[in-house]
Amino acid sequence: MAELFSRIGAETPIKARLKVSDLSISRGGTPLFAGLSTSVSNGDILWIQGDNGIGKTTLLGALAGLNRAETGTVEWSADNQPCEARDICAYQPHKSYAKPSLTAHEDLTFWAKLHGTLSLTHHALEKVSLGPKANVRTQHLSAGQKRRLALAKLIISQKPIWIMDEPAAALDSDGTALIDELVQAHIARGGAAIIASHSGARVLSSATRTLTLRATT
Amino acid sequence: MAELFSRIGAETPIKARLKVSDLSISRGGTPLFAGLSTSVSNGDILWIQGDNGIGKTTLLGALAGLNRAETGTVEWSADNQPCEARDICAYQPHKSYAKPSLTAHEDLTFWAKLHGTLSLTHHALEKVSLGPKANVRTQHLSAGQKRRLALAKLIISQKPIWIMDEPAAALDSDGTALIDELVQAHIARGGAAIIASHSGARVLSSATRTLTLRATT
Amino acid sequence: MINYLANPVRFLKFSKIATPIFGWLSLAAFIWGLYLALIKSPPAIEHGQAVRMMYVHVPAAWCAQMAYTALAIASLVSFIWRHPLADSAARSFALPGTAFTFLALVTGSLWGKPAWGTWWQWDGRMTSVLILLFIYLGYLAIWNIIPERKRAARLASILAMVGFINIPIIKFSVDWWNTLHQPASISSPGAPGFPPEILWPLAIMVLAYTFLFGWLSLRGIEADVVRSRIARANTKPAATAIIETL
Amino acid sequence: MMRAMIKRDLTLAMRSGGTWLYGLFFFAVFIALSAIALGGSLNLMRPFAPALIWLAVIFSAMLSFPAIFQTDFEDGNLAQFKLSNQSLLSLCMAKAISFAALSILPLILATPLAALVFDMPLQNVMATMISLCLAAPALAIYGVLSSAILAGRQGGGFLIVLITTPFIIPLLIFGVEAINGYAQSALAAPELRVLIGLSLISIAVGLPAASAALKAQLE
Amino acid sequence: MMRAMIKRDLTLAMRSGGTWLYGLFFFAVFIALSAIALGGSLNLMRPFAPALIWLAVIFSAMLSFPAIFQTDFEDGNLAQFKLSNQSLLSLCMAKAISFAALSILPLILATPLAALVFDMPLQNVMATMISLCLAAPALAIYGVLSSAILAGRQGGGFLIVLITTPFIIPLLIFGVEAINGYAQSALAAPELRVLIGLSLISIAVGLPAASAALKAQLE
Ligand code: HEM
Ligand SMILES: Nc1ncnc2c1ncn2[C@@H]1O[C@H](COP(=O)(O)OP(=O)(O)OP(=O)(O)O)[C@@H](O)[C@H]1O
Ligand SMILES: Nc1ncnc2c1ncn2[C@@H]1O[C@H](COP(=O)(O)OP(=O)(O)OP(=O)(O)O)[C@@H](O)[C@H]1O
Ligand SMILES: [Mg+2]
Ligand SMILES: [Mg+2]
Repeated sequence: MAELFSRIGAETPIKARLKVSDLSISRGGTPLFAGLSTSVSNGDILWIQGDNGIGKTTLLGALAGLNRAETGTVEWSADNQPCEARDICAYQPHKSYAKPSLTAHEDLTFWAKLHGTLSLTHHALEKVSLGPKANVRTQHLSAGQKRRLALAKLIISQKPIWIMDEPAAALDSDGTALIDELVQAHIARGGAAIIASHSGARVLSSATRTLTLRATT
Repeated sequence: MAELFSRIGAETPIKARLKVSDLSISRGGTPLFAGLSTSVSNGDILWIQGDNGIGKTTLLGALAGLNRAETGTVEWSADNQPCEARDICAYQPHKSYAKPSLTAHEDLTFWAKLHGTLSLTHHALEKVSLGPKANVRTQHLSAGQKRRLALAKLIISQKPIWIMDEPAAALDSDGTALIDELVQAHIARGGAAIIASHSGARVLSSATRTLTLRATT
Repeated sequence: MINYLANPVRFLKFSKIATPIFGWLSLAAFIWGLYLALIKSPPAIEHGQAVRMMYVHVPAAWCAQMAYTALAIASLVSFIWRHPLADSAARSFALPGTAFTFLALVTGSLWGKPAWGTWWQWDGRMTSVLILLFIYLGYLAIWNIIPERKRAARLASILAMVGFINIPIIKFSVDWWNTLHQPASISSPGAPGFPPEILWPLAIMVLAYTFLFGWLSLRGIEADVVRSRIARANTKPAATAIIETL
Repeated sequence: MMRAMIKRDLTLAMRSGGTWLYGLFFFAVFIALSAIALGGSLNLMRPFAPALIWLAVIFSAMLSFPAIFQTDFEDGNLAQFKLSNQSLLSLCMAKAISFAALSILPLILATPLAALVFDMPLQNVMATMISLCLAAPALAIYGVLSSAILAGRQGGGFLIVLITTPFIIPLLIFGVEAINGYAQSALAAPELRVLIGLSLISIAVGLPAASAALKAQLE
Repeated sequence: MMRAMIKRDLTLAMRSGGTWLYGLFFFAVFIALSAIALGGSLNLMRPFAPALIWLAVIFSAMLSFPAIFQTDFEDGNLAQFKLSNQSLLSLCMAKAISFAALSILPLILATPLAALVFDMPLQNVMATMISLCLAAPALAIYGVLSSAILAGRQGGGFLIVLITTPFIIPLLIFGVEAINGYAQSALAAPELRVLIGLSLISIAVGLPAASAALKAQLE
């Protein structure tokens, strides 16, 4: 495990902080939520809970800088300097984003090149048990294998804040255990994680904060 | 609930039977499984278990008549007459198959028309708690809402054998309870279900049979 | 002035007064202009009665270009300052602009039949107006195809700005490529020009079109502002967030 | 249940923000670009006008071909269709009808406008429209067939152009010739009869072939 | 990291079972169909040959435009790209380069073959190829820009044709005129210089606009 996070581990970890103030986002004319404020920094695990369609995915998108806030702000900072989402956040969306005609290894390598972490690809692939499938095109991977590939991309991103949407969906019990392990190791090395999930995976019981979106009646 | 399954309930239930003999399917040159035989008929719940990538989805595809068997056969029969998969099977794939620019109601209505069960659409939509979202385009539905819409399509199909791939993924706890309820009611009315799932939903504990695919070592 | 109006509330106040003024001015100018054009002014020597088409055609062609310029400026403002009112303005300029372009094409070809014997010529000026119509249609199509308002505004404004750079290029290349159409006899200095009994009604018709453009755009902006108000009116959030620290 | 299918396709088209009209834009753009490329002289282009209009219709239609089954295949609707109790043949027929209504009919209606910019004589305009109408069923069915064969291949778009070309060449030849034929013998022109024949053949052969191709796609 | 992006796009193209070559097929089909529609007489068509070749290149390129960002947008790769530490400008540049290499270069190389079909004099073939080469950067960048604006819209394909047409018309006019210009003053022809100018403008304006459009898509 140690090698994987060596870059965060070896250097003094970046002091990453994500601060949400008074955030509201609406869809289809009605605000999904309003006046939401919270913050996440090194060592935090924020578990976002809530029923289907309550707005978890939308919120995660805003935290990752992919949706613009309607009112309120989302601010990112690294070592107390304001920065952009992409400097500190990695986002695992609900849908896997692998190129169908690339092999698992090629797809991962591409992202590793962009993140400058080429040396980690092999480890990451083994870590998520896709070693034997490295040369299979991602279009042929099973649902769970695709999710594992997305996990590997989280690893190679080497970003301090992981934003994960429903990471346990379609994974078997080994897979859920793997998420636990990865997140724990990430936190141990000074990372933080924001996880939207229905299933209370084990890692979530060690969440430092929960954010529950509950329908107003 | 009673209205929903009235057609199966009112008529004497079709004696549906799905028989698998000596089935093998391979992918990428290696057989996923070989010599598989089993059968499913009214009142059965078959729970298919197995690790990621072991071949559950592939097997379900074959049972629904969407993948051709390599060796061995899959036979479907209704009232002891051989028939085609489409006469007795409804298939809920892993990916939801809603048309992005139709509203939830329109999308469901289309399938109800094809199945001749137009009168059930409203009930089905309410049943899966999509009533308030009936006029939202399916592209704007959340991940869980899309899965619920797929469940509604299962209801309106009025087919005796339900084949479900990972139905609980992305659903909240209400959603999992809903699956339990729907499947139990379906069985009570003489239906059968084949479910591939990692999470042991409550309904699965009442499964009459489990089929576990385990990696050969 | 623009800064003052940038607030939607103040804008609505302003437009409540300004819109009817534009409307009535336009109507008055149309009545006067059409009277001069159709009844008072003499038929031209070469074109006969068909010259009366000019009073509808030339102002339409000018306003089409003016509307595009306004559209491009509003787009620039919207792109840089992300001001919602600028979005509304840009969007509201586009529809009348398209209509004027279309009108210029239709009146031009109605005039072409008596003047040149064909409805259409692949001549530089006419082709470039056709292309202007394509640009407008593309712009409107983007608004139409993208449901998220802010995104649509941004993407449309990019297209409008790049399209504006493109306009001199098109004009230059197409003018140079094939010329048949009347050279600019009013707009270019030192050109022979028209006699005053043609020039006057033309000028009034231009005014009428300009006021019409102002009226249509103001109404468009008003409707758009009100529409986005209604969209924001329902403010009770669907969910409340409960944050617990463990 | 063809009705339900056609209704759904029409609704989808209306919902798409006017996308179905863009075939018409392509038609206009094609005419404009070819006129510009050929130099813009009406006298030079007049003899080619019907040919250019035919080309514009054919390319515009061809480029809509891939869409016929592509999205239904990708989002899993086609698989569900196979599992419903409906015949694939009626699915293909429904698709051909909605394609003809949405993607060919507007082009035929726009022909007079196109004729205007080439200054075509009225008789030729009539002839062009009639020949296009008679060829429309064949065009739609070739589209359904090729889209069924290539559903789900990425980049199927260009390939579709390639595989439908041989079928479309006869339509094009007789369609363009029909304009001369019509000038001589009006509706009795033999070229028009050939077009009718081609459309009938395509119904008899093309539709069953398309439904067989779909079936093959799904197993 | 433009290298990685270009490499990935080239690999994807090679993996797609030759889809990238279909642009070439379309080019061939276009030439063939227009020759058939225009009646097939060489003497009649020879003066139009460069125009037809230009049209074939432009349509073939235009039809590949939507693909530039479409799949990357749909499968979420573009969002991930935004979250990587790479600039969207260099992404656009990489896309323009791989588009030029995969979708325009083969067409330019195929020009002599098309010229053969029309029995064009050698000098005109040279002139056509040179004018196409000079216009290629502009063509690629307009493609990137329009695809960035329309990424993720269904039916974007036809609409792209509409919104790029105004940009492409000057290229077409000067490109076709350049063939005469070249006959008179070879490489010194003013039309060729205009083409270079248009390409430079498109680099200066089109690329930043495309990256702004992508940014807008992702927020
Ligand atoms: C569809 C066809 C036509 C189009 C698109 C068209 C377009 C235009 C445009 C854009 C202008 C404004 C030029 C400027 O900026 O100064 C204009 C002006 C004018 N057009 Fe047309 N035109 C068409 C047909 C005709 C015809 C058939 C005639 C008569 C023979 C004509 C006569 C004029 C005149 C006299 C002017 C005023 C020129 C000046 O003083 O600037 N046009 N037209
Ligand atoms: N145009 C629209 N009109 C009405 N409702 C809309 C529109 N667009 C989005 N919505 C609603 O906004 C919500 C988006 O929720 P989001 O995807 O963030 O949910 P989620 O909490 O991630 O749910 P899940 O657990 O199912 O993934 C949904 O309820 C959806 O129906
Ligand atoms: N072309 C190929 N080459 C190698 N392996 C392949 C190929 N195509 C498919 N496979 C393998 O076949 C298996 C298909 O499994 P399937 O999708 O049925 O799994 P599953 O049991 O449904 O898994 P999950 O729980 O993840 O959904 C995967 O392991 C996949 O890697
Ligand atoms: Mg979600
Ligand atoms: Mg599976």
